Amino acid sequence: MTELLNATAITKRYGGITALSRADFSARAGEVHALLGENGAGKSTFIQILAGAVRPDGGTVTLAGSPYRPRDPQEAQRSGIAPVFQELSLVPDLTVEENIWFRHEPLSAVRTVRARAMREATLELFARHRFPSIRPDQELRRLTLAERQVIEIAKALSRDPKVLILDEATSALGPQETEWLLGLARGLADAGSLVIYISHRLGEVREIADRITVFRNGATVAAYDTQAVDDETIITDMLGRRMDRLYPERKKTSTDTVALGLRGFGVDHRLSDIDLDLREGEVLGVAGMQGHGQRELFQALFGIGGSRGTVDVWGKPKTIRSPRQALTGRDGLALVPEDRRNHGLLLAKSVRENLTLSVIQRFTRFGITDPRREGALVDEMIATLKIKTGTPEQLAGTLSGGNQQKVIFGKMLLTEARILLLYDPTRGIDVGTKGEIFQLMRDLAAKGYAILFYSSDLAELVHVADRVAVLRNGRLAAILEGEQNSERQILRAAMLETRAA
Amino acid sequence: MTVATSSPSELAHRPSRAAIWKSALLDRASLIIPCVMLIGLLLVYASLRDGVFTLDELNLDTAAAMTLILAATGQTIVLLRGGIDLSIGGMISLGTVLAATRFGTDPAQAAAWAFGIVAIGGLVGALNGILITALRLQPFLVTLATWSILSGTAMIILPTDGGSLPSGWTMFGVSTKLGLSSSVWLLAVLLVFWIWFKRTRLGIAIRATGSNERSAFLSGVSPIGINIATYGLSGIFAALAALYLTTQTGAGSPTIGKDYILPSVAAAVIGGISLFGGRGGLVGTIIGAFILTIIGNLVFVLEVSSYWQPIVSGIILLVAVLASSIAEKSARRSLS
Amino acid sequence: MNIRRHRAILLAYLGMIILLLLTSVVAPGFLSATHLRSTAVLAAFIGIVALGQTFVIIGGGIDLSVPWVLNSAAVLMTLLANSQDAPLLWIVPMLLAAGALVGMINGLGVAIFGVPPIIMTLAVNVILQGGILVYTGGAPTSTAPKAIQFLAVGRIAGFPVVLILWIVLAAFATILLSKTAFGRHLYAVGTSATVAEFSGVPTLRTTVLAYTLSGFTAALAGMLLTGYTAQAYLGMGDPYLFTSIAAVAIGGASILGGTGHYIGTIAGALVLTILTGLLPALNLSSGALLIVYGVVILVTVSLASEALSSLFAALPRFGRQRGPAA
Amino acid sequence: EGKTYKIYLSNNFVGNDWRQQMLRIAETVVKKPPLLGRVDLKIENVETTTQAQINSLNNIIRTKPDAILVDAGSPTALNPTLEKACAAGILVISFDQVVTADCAYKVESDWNMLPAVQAEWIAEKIGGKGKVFVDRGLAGAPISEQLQSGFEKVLKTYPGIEIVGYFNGNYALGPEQEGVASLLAAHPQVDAILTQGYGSGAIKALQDAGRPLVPVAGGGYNSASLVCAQTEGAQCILETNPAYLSAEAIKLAVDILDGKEAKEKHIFVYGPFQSTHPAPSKLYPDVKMQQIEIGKTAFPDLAPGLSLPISPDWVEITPQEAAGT
Ligand SMILES: Nc1ncnc2c1ncn2[C@@H]1O[C@H](COP(=O)(O)OP(=O)(O)OP(=O)(O)O)[C@@H](O)[C@H]1O
Ligand SMILES: Nc1ncnc2c1ncn2[C@@H]1O[C@H](COP(=O)(O)OP(=O)(O)OP(=O)(O)O)[C@@H](O)[C@H]1O
Ligand SMILES: [Mg+2]
Ligand SMILES: [Mg+2]
Repeated sequence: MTELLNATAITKRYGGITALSRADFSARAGEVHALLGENGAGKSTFIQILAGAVRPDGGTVTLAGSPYRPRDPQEAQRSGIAPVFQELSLVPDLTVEENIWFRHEPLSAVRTVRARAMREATLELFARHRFPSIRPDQELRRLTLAERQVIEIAKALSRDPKVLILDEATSALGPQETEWLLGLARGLADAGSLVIYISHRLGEVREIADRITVFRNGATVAAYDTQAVDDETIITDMLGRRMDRLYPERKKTSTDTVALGLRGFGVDHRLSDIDLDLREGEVLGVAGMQGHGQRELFQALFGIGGSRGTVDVWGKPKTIRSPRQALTGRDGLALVPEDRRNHGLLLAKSVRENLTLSVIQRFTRFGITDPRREGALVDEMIATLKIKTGTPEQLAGTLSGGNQQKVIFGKMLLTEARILLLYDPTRGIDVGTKGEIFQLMRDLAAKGYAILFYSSDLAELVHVADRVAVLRNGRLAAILEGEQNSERQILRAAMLETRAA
Repeated sequence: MTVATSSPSELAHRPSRAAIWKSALLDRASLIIPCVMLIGLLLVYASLRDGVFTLDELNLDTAAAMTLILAATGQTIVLLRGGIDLSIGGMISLGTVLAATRFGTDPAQAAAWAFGIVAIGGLVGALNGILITALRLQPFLVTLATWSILSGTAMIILPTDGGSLPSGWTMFGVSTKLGLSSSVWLLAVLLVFWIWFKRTRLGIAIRATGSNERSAFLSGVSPIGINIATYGLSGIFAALAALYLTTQTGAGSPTIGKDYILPSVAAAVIGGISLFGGRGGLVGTIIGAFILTIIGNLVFVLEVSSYWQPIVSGIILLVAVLASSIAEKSARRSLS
Repeated sequence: MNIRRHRAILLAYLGMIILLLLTSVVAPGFLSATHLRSTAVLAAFIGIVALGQTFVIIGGGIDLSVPWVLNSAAVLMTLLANSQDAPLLWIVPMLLAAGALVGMINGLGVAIFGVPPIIMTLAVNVILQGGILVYTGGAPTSTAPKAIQFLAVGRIAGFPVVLILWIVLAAFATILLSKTAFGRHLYAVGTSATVAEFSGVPTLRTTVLAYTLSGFTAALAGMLLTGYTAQAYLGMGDPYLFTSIAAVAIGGASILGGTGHYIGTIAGALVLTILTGLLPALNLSSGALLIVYGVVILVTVSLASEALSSLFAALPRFGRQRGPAA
Repeated sequence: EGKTYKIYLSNNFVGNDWRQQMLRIAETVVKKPPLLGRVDLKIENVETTTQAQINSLNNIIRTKPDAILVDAGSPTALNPTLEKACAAGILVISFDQVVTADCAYKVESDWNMLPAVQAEWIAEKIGGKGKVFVDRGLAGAPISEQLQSGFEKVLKTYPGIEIVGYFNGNYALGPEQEGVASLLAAHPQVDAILTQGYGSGAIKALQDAGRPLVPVAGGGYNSASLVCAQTEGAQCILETNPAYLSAEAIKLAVDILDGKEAKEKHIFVYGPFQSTHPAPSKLYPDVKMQQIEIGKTAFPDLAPGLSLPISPDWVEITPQEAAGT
């Protein structure tokens, strides 16, 4: 079988930062080809080059034997390459269907969009690929991140691509949707397309990929058949070092002190009657199918949107109507939000400004900020989380996806709040750092922090959380502990009634 | 609906009908609210003056608002793109002086120049678009500069108000068909244009680029192309506004254009268009322009003493916008 | 100093220097100490109005009420003081507070009720204009008190008093923007109000404070300007609307918020003042003047544009091998 | 007859002292004989835009008043609207900034005579030779054009006089002062300054730059007169555009409505010049020129923005009434 896509010695620099240095990549039609590498390795940059969004400084690409040098994304689309971008390429003010068919809408004789045809095409596309049902006529801004992710996939598929690129397309998806996407990718490959698959979830990669290419520091370090290689080798190639274990040892560190007590907590019709105690020293997992109230729980606890019921924080009743009321130093609550680009990061501001935005008073004396103290905090956090940034002054928006997530995590840690609301904190983070973050969570718990932890990856909940609270239709369906805390049990509790309903 | 075994469950549980309605209303709040505002103003106005709900009133008010509406149409397109166009001030002035000095008495010559003026508007706008993209300058600065350059050109052609237009030309606004003045018909044409335009690929791309520039680019929108089209259209509508204006004034003026810069933005913003791009449409802008015009009528029939006139019009504007902002805010809160 | 962050500001100054050199070619007298001094004094008035405008724009808003806050303060000051110096002791603080209050009302309308800044401040501007006409009956007022005239045109050891005032204010603004929590919050709110809110930034207070400051500086500028012309007159604030916004924009700020600095605005104020000073010396017709004005603005700000400065950045790499396109 | 007429005054701009005084005089004069009880006066101000004035005039026309007086934002742009008013049988009188519509009466100052007399006075004062600055007024404004070309026409007849610089005074003190200051920096030598605004701004600019005072032409405002009277060595000629043009327009309207035929459709109102050094004009031998003098033409106790003279000869308006204090 001949190679469909062949890239050699691709180089891309951003000022002083080298994103890619002579990276090679080759893939065949009809395969799922995984592209792996730690955060900032250059995967997304490579994808953007293929997508025509970025022009390389050097190197050559051939597509089906002929030179391929897209001048802009449009040209890439015409060549049959459809990317699902890590940062998504959706427009908040267009509807779902307008987003999917953007730039290739069905046109009438007077060159206007045929709404009926577009609706039919959307439903047909959804049905053909068994998409989760999402109303095609809503504005995209009303969708959750997971829903947006799905629409981005639909958008790519709408072009019937020869090459489908999935850049961390599963990072915001729950187990079921992930399963669906893997099936979909497999199906496309079997039908003769090339699927380039980027993910930090090795399990998925193993399940689906035929071959794997690994990038490190912008260069290709390895390429192999999935069958012929074990996880340890892949991880070592990615990180450039060995990693002992992903999940930390779980020691019971929780005390009897209730850090966060909820009674009759609810958010309009989406969440109700939640009674829950989060203890000091505990990592309490939250699970559930997408859209069953997890994000409402986290946001409402942080003072976003209204809520009802009582909230006790460290034994005292507390009203939280805004993030400002939540973030009250060591006694407060801090959140890693779901939507990092719209809620978590000032993309146009530096890493430093982002990290310290919530804690300016920590380095302010007599009303004047002290750059040295700020610098110390920032440097420490960059080192702790291994944030890959040229300097602390690099704009957050130019960091790799995983490193953006690390900045948000660091920003939350700096608040010193001892109740942490972690909504999918490891989304898009590479295995190496993931392990470190889990370790950090356990260490913090041991220090008396209380952590509420949602993850779209059930394995993380099972291995890191002490207990897991499962939500179903906005209600608490079960609290699983010990033996009960397994992926199977979580899924059972989360879905049992959904089927019936 | 087909439920296949490998299809994931629905991402979210189904919203109720009421919730769907509510979100549909909310999506249109920025249009509904100015509508309510306008209706409220009209009711107050009608209680103070006879014959408000007649064709005559419609004809008069449309003529009064039409130049602003045309200017604001271009501005709307630019605002949807997330930009701003101050140069319409210069283009309107230039358009009126060209018309007043070049039309002559020969209808053919006048028609040729009318097309010429529209073409100049498009070219100047396209130039704005090119400068903004190529120099990566803020639209505010580029169009501030071209506003000045166009005004200067207008002033060289005609140093002060004057010139003349063919007598048939100034009859345009007065002539009626089926009881409706040609201004009303023009408005109808404009609405038809908009219904068409907003559903073209270009119309969608302009809105999308204003909503999220990066996403639009990744989806295949050409940055320079979109700017040329956006500002070009704005220039064309400024030229049309100039031509319409001359039917009302029968003369050229090298300074008259600046009167439409801020009001064109205000009309659009009242009509629900965000300066940050992406949201709103021409219908809102037209309503905004009528609101501004009706406020003038209202202050007239209120017969307030002359010094109080600006205060009263300011307060009416503020109260109307405040009421709508509060309504929209509480609607949003009740939803999420 | 971080070159990348401040490139726009540096280039605004570069533009200013180029303009000064150009000026000296056209009219050598322009580089005389006397004229530089009077240019700086005129720039000070724009600079002070644009100070508040800078804060508002960085925070993602815009203040169109500047003209009549300025004019009201000027008219009320001369009316109440009646050419006497003594009453200024209470009049000046009172009017500054009143200006700040108007700004605060703007800010509250924008931040609490979500009124678009353009409409809020436009309406307040019109209401103030009417209010002043009603209150004074449109009556012309007395000459400015001597003390105010001293502030505006007086000199201490040959150095204009108003410049000292400007320098103090500029230092204050710079510290506020660069060195305080308020400054950080303002940039955050201007970049993304949602992210700022999620980060615990007091978005409401921050926005209101920016507008308050703008009301304050507009009132201050109004009184100083009265000292300069020795009397208040209706319409004296009008030229300061677009000028203040343009100064901020030329100084490198985006009018959509989140970027910019007062240091840049200072250059913007100087560019505009030098330009309006230079143009009459060219002896052009009114029309030609407007054309030259537009072209010079375009050329000057182009210097500050990223496009040209990235060309700069690429210069040392010209020798190397180019990408696949080459 | 004694009938009361409904008269609208449409004014496009309220933002300067002159317009304010004009409006106050209109309001005052209808409360005094001979107009007492004859006029139901309604004033409609609009904010500067021509469009707003057109809209406002349309509203006025719909109420079918007896007469419309208009201080216009544009000499031509209101014509179609005003012609509509005439056609509806409404008497239209434009004053101050007049319109070109044929059917409208016009009441204004003589903008040919005013600049000519000032330029002649200046030229004679500097002995027919020297360098002068000329104010271009407000870019695009019709009166600015007339004043500028009026200055130039007379100055051209003196071969020794050279116009070395133009500035835009915008009829406001600040811009006048700034404009002259800039020109002074560029020109080491200047012998006279012709402004369209106050003149006092030019004097202040000369003083600030440490230059000797030169003859200055300006407008007849109390402040200008005061500066000329109180400044040692000042040489001024101030023209008058009387703010009581509104009163003249009202009186004309009542007279015409009463059935008195107006002698002409285009009526000029003349006010006296004021000067520190009055001199007869050869071009217009009939003009009156008053000596600038504290208490006669300049009043330290009155508002600086007051336009002089205050009253027409057929009615007595006090300075307090004119100043609104
Ligand atoms: N516009 C830019 N300016 C500066 N640096 C950039 C820019 N875009 C990317 N980079 C840098 O290039 C490097 C590679 O980024 P890239 O996004 O390709 O990583 P990645 O492999 O996709 O990582 P992740 O797994 O975290 O998504 C990073 O160090 C990033 O900071
Ligand atoms: N599906 C949803 N359910 C509940 N709240 C949502 C949903 N989608 C968005 N939101 C909330 O609505 C608010 C507005 O979101 P949106 O993304 O429209 O922001 P925006 O201000 O328009 O951003 P931008 O200016 O970048 O377009 C945010 O606070 C967001 O959290
Ligand atoms: Mg990536
Ligand atoms: Mg938006």
